[in-house]
Amino acid sequence: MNRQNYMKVEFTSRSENEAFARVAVSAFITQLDPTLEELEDVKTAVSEAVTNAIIHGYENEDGVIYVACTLNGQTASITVEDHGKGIPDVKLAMEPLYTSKPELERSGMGFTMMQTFMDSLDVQTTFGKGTTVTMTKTFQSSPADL
Amino acid sequence: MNRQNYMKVEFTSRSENEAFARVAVSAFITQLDPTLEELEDVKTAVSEAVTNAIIHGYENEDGVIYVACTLNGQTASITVEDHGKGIPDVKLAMEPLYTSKPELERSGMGFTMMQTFMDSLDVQTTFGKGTTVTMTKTFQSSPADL
Amino acid sequence: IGEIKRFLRDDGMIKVSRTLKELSIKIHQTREVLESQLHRPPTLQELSDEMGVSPEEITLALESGVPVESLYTTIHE
Ligand SMILES: Nc1ncnc2c1ncn2[C@@H]1O[C@H](COP(=O)(O)OP(=O)(O)O)[C@@H](O)[C@H]1O
Ligand SMILES: Nc1ncnc2c1ncn2[C@@H]1O[C@H](COP(=O)(O)OP(=O)(O)O)[C@@H](O)[C@H]1O
Ligand SMILES: [Mg+2]
Ligand SMILES: [Mg+2]
Repeated sequence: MNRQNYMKVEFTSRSENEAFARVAVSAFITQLDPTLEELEDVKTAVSEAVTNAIIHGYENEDGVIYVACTLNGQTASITVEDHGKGIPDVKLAMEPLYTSKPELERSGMGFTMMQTFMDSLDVQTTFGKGTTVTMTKTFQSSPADL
Repeated sequence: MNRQNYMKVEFTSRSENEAFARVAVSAFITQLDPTLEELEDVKTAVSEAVTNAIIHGYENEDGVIYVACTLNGQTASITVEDHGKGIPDVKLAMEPLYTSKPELERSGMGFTMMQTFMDSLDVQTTFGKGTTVTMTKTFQSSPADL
Repeated sequence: IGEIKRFLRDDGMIKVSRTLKELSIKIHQTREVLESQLHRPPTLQELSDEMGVSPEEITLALESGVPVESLYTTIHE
């Protein structure tokens, strides 16, 4: 496994596909032999990003969400992309507790969770065109390999 | 869920990604609440098609495999596509026990299994360009829904 | 009716959702056992070796399974 291994998945932006996205990413990163805790962290981050694409990016209309995962050594790089409405002010959007949809009882903690559970978070967005969230996480090597 | 729901996944043609492909399809299809037996059938068929793409299509070189799944009511349509070497004689290739790689102790039963476990099988191929296998299967409705 | 349903299930009608839930309970039990043996959280591969289930299958079961929070009540019911 010297060269990098990747997968990409695209799917209809529906909430019933959120679990699918989580499993797709989890199943792929099993190759890095994570613990269940590490897996939970990644799943939570992916869930938050995919939920954002569904409810904010596409505002619950049918659109397409793209999730990609690249493995490089023990590091996984995950992107979640939508071609939805984009974010007018990213700095504001990333502030803890900020939500543009308080009426939906959103917590405004999605980006904060991605930041907390992953090692890095980058958000690229063009208003009216869509958003790409890139997150990385490095997993401990298997204890058995040490 | 009236409109059709789909997913596509692409990944490096490596044998360590085969289990990933199987689980990605399984995770998507669990939306149709299949029985254990139905899901096993689909997993076997997907495995056979993906293995073929890896060992025959790309002959174990790195290439990209595309797996798509569309849900229409209780019917799943699954395609497995490679841009590898293609099949010179499909009719011969699909015959039970035929294998072009007897030295690898292949059983020559891959296409037969896909045919047996799925409701339909279609193979499109262009020699030198690649192969697309399309399979469909209709799942029983949940007893609770009847 | 309960009898009929049980019969149908045993006769090739077992839903994947049920099997995955059972598997997810077993995963969490195995994890606790391994964690106390190893004095650290087991990796997916270690769980997989112990249970004879592929790591990918484990991730699928975890997703479709019982949420971790409700596990305690499920196991101790
Ligand atoms: N993919 C996206 N497309 C458009 N807007 C987004 C997207 N992701 C996040 N946002 C904006 O950023 C805000 C903060 O996101 P988040 O921290 O997840 O909180 P919440 O989802 O609870 O509102 C959202 O309220 C929304 O305005
Ligand atoms: N994706 C593919 N690309 C090229 N050749 C293929 C592909 N799939 C199948 N074949 C050809 O069809 C033959 C029969 O396939 P199969 O029934 O799965 O048997 P086996 O894989 O055991 O050889 C293979 O031996 C190979 O020559
Ligand atoms: Mg959010
Ligand atoms: Mg074969």
